Amino acid sequence: MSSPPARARVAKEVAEVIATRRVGAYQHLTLVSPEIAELARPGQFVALAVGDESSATLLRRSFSIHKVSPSGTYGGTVEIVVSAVGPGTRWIVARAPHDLVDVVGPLGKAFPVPTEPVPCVLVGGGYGSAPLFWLASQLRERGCHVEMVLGAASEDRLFGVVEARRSCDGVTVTTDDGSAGHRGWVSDVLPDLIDRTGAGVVYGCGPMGMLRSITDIAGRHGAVAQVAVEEAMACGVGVCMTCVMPVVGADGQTRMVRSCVEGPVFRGDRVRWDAFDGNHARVPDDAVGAPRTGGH
Amino acid sequence: MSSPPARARVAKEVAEVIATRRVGAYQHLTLVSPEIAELARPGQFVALAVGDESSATLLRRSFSIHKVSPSGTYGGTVEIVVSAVGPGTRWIVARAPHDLVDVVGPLGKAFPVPTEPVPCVLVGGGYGSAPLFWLASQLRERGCHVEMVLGAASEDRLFGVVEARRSCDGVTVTTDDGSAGHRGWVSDVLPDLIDRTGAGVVYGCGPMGMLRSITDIAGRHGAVAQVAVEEAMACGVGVCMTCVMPVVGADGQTRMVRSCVEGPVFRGDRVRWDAFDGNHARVPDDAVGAPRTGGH
Amino acid sequence: MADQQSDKHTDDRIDLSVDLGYGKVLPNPLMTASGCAANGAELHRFFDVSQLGAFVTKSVMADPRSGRGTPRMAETPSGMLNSIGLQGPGIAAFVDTDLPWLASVGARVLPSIAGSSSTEFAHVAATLRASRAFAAVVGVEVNISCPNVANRGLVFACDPGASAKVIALVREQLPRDVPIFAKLSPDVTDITSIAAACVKAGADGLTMINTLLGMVIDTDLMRPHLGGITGGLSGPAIRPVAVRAIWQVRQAMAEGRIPVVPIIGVGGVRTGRDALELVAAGASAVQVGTATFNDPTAPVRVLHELTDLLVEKGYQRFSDVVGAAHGSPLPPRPVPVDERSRA
Amino acid sequence: MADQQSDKHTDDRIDLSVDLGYGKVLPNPLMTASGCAANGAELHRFFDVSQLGAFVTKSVMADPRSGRGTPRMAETPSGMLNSIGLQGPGIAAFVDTDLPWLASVGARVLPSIAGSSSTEFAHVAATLRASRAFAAVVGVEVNISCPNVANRGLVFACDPGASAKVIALVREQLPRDVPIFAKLSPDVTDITSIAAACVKAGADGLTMINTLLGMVIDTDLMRPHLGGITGGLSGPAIRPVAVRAIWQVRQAMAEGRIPVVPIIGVGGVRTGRDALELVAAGASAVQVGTATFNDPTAPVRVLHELTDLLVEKGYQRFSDVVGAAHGSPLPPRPVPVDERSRA
Ligand SMILES: Cc1cc2nc3c(=O)[nH]c(=O)nc-3n(C[C@H](O)[C@H](O)[C@H](O)COP(=O)(O)OP(=O)(O)OC[C@H]3O[C@@H](n4cnc5c(N)ncnc54)[C@H](O)[C@@H]3O)c2cc1C
Ligand SMILES: Cc1cc2nc3c(=O)[nH]c(=O)nc-3n(C[C@H](O)[C@H](O)[C@H](O)COP(=O)(O)OP(=O)(O)OC[C@H]3O[C@@H](n4cnc5c(N)ncnc54)[C@H](O)[C@@H]3O)c2cc1C
Ligand SMILES: Cc1cc2nc3c(=O)[nH]c(=O)nc-3n(C[C@H](O)[C@H](O)[C@H](O)COP(=O)(O)O)c2cc1C
Ligand SMILES: Cc1cc2nc3c(=O)[nH]c(=O)nc-3n(C[C@H](O)[C@H](O)[C@H](O)COP(=O)(O)O)c2cc1C
Ligand code: FES
Ligand code: FES
Repeated sequence: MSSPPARARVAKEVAEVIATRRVGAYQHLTLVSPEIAELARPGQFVALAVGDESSATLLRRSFSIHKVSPSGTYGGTVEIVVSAVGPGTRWIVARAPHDLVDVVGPLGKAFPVPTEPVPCVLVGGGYGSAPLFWLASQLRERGCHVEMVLGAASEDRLFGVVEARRSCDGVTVTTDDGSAGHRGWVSDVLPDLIDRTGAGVVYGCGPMGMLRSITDIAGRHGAVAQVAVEEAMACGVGVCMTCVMPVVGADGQTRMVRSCVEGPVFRGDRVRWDAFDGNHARVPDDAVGAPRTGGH
Repeated sequence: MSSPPARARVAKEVAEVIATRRVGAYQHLTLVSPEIAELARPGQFVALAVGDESSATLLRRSFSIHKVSPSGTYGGTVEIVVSAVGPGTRWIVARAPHDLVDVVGPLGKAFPVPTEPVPCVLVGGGYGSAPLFWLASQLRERGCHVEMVLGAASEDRLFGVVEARRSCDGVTVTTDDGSAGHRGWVSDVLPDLIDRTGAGVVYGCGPMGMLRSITDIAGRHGAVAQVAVEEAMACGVGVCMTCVMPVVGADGQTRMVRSCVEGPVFRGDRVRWDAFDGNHARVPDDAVGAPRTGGH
Repeated sequence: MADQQSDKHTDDRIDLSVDLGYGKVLPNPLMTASGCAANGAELHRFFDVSQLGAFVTKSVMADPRSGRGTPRMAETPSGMLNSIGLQGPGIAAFVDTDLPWLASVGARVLPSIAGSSSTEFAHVAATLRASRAFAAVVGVEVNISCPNVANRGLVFACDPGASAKVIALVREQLPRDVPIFAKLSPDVTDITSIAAACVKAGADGLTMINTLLGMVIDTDLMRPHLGGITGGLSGPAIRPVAVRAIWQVRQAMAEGRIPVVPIIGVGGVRTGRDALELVAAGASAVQVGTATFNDPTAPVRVLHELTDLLVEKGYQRFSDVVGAAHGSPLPPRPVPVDERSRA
Repeated sequence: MADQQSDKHTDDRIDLSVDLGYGKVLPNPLMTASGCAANGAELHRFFDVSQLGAFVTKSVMADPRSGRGTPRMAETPSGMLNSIGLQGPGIAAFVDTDLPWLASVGARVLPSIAGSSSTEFAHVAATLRASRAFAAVVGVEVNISCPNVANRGLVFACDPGASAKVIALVREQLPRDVPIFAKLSPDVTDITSIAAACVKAGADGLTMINTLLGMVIDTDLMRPHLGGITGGLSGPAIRPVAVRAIWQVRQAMAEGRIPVVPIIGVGGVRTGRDALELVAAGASAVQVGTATFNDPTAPVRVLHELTDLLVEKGYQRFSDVVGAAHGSPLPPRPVPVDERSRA
């Protein structure tokens, strides 16, 4: 918050839904959103308003950008993959073709891409894989060897296995119940994969617990983890300070930083995983401006 | 409120919209609502919920029942005629066939029908004519001579001219701008009509100002006025006390009575028109329990 | 009466009973909210009002009252304003007609009483007690969120002294085994101090919350929308304020700052989940008000939704959920002397 | 600066200018709400922040603050709860970085300052005054709706004495021609008494309202949803409370109980019509807060909607609409002695 960030361009568009289809447990929506499609990079997200002007649901819902097509028959499109978990996402998955949705984006920082062609492993949990295929293509364009791990509770909660095979050099699938691929967690297969490919970077997107374990494993196996987090966000554009997480800065100091503008992608080893407990994050005692005893 | 009313049956149904069409400035909707269709009588109304569970619009919107068909291909139907004036009515007119709406009804008291076959004049202002055609048929079945006056600001705000010609013995149309029928107000043509037909009852439904002048004219020309009022209603079922109006009871005393259960049809000469000023109604000083100076 | 009925309308999957004190046990915690359900007959067309834990009637005063002019309501985002002005038939008509009718259909009744002075409250309570249908009364709600004429119309519930005086006088008029509930206003700087004053003056429980003072301007006419200028804000919009008020008072009880008494929660409940929020914050019973205008079956629907939710969560007794969000249980409720002597 | 800019971003159909006092004239009445717009750079990606009458920054305290743990927000019907805990960079970083940036893009700034003690407020005001970008400051908003450590964390704005002390100290630190606005909490029994105390202590205006204290229970986890347990309720849900508070204070001014000063309205504004409600109740300027989270262009959109609405209604001067719902105009505002002497 101290230094005004560089002015990255961002758009607000009323987008037409031109396609929506069920994919396993998820809904895959294609929105006509030319400006956002033009500006976005992998790892960024969009925020959709829920309901109309008279809706009791004021806050936007955030979704990773799965894919953009900067031009096409309808103008540029943006695709998202939505898991209906509550009223907001249920409203979004209920949109029919030609319905309009209000979209703001692209938001947040993209996945940093290595300057050298180092091997990379991409790990997606559930719909967390959505932004990774696009990232995989960009990495391979730069000459990186790219392997992907897709994990989920069960087969219907895997997203993009076919697309993964198309866009990566190797794909490993895990499910908790063994309904597809290896029975178990992504963390069971990740160590070997890093070692085998000599990966320099592990990219992760999925539940917090998974991101934490990816970070641990990457660290132990000599790779850098870049993880895209999900924090509850009221604004998505950096003005409300609700989406903060304790993250260590370049100066070694922990601050509560906004995951919507300084994230959602963070270097895994910078995140203070020790402060998390379920969906609650404490302010670590050594954080800048942390409450002092008897103080605020 | 003092004595519990007789327990008239009322239903709450989730009704499918099976037809919706534009009629001049209005939208005419047909709802599958078998229970309400079975119970309703002319002059009663239904109350529709607006939006879904997450809607910020909590209160129902009331509409006169235009017509019921107690049985049919789809089961009994209820028809209403809606003028889109605000967010609630805009939502309702935007419903497409097969959409569901939550309906409560039939509510309120029906138009009282004379036991003798006396001539009647029915006066409808704008969509206020909606409940009158059904009433006209019932009156004619009882041998009454029925004439109707339809008035509106302009031709597109008239409702049911063709239907009126079918269901009545005579029809007079007035518009403020002369775009159809006589240029002027219903009050211009009403006195002659009462005198000519020897009407014993004048039924009215429309804006408050019109109902007041119908009452005055009927009184001066020896007829009883039965008018259906529109007051802002929070519940429509008699539990909130928001829809009250000052009305003189059988005992000659004025009380603030609930127009949703003791109305919407009142004998015109019982309504304390002197207490109204636009959409505000004062409590007359002589009303039962009126605030005393220095008191409540 | 409450006792005879306490096995009816319960659920065999879970014990929903609620103890209001003095042996008044309700079969379940759901109630109507005063002024949002009239006096029973209207809602009885939609559901059997004896299915509710208790039926709370519209606040009644000594004499018949016309209430205020119209408009009396304005719709607001996820809520509404009302300014009814306590229209009602007066306590004589209430005990003659409304209460016997409620008794006749087997409802357990929590009459809500109001007054413009503490003596009016006392008179209303005394008349109520003398009613031939008094056996249907499981408790009395004292609506102290109404204007005190003696104090420039300041509502009683904004002042601990005025609140305590009303409660003490009402307490005197009613049999000791009829619990009285002080209904508090959220429009105060510190609701725990008002709660404490009421309990100390003899309130056997607290109902929270009444409406928030609000206002809507009609921007077409450029004047206040309501005939009464200001009005009471209710509905889901205010639920977070209700939850907070209940939480704070329950917390004060846990800390020993207020004697432990049951809290009846009210404010913005529309679903079983909403009711559970109030219960987890500390409410032993829940009233459904404005949501009834949206859905006349709301009070029973919420009861069924709440029951299903609790069963799904594996609870066996409703009483285990009361205040559960505080983590720690409350100190035991001391048994009043006269209750012990009756045992 | 304000004067130079007052002809920019106005509308040639209507005079939208707002006089905050001491020659600080804003080109229009629309503002951001503190804490709902950060310090400008983020929203400047969506619209030119100098188009607003003024930009209100996030409340800043003496030192950097981490704020509270998460979750920091909960969605509620037509609103939300937040418990940020005044996270911020501290006043030194603010005057070094944020204020100069706002000045550089031509914004008129109404910095919001906060403190845990009255001396902290004074220190923050003094540091602000010393800023090289102080010329961009058209006034200072004093957020007294924050906890007073000296008084068991009771918020200053709940106590007239504590409020007055903060205002008097801040007033001393700032040049006489920089108006200060006391931002009031609605969580009080009588907001007019706090308003009166602030104005008497030297506030040149009032901002109303801050959030209402509220709470949400997470019914899955059966514990308070927010890391900070309670939070501030904001959004359209609370608009009727804001309108009422503005109305009451304006009424008290009309009756001579509070000296006449401008009111900045805030609370639940989402559309131009909503803004007009606050203005008609008595607000000379309007802030848009939570609605910005729904629509990052909301502050300028509301400005355009309000302008169109006023033009449609035939108004030629915005100032004619202020308080219009009261019918009668306010008594003339006395010109302060030092203002007259400057003329
Ligand atoms: C950067 C980012 C990217 C995301 N990408 C995707 C995606 O690609 N696909 C997808 O299905 N979901 C994604 N999510 C999660 C999605 O935003 C939530 O599932 C959604 O907000 C839940 O809204 P709801 O109304 O259905 O649920 P509710 O639980 O009713 O929501 C209540 C409130 O909590 C917030 N909330 C609840 N769960 C989450 C969550 N997991 N993350 C953030 N806020 C939450 C909501 O925004 C809302 O404000 C992403 C979240 C973030 C922050
Ligand atoms: C007994 C009865 C019968 C009615 N019959 C019809 C009909 O057949 N066709 C038709 O088009 N309209 C009818 N109305 C009017 C209709 O209910 C209102 O136009 C509608 O409620 C406006 O809702 P809104 O959200 O569109 O407007 P808004 O003005 O935004 O409504 C705001 C609030 O004011 C109330 N309100 C506004 N105007 C009226 C009004 N005229 N009467 C009652 N409440 C109002 C609304 O219910 C809502 O609570 C009837 C009203 C009543 C009471
Ligand atoms: C139209 C209306 C009338 C009310 N009348 C009374 C009343 O007479 N006595 C009372 O104690 N509360 C009264 N209330 C307040 C409710 O009982 C309840 O405390 C409040 O509305 C909050 O609950 P809700 O959000 O579920 O409506 C009234 C509320 C409404 C909306
Ligand atoms: C996330 C958030 C943070 C806020 N931070 C502050 C703050 O730092 N200082 C302050 O005076 N008000 C703060 N507020 C209150 C707003 O400025 C405003 O008074 C309140 O939200 C009501 O307006 P609204 O309904 O338009 O949001 C904050 C509100 C929100 C929602
Ligand atoms: S979501 Fe508002 S600052 Fe990140
Ligand atoms: S609308 Fe509620 S009593 Fe008539």
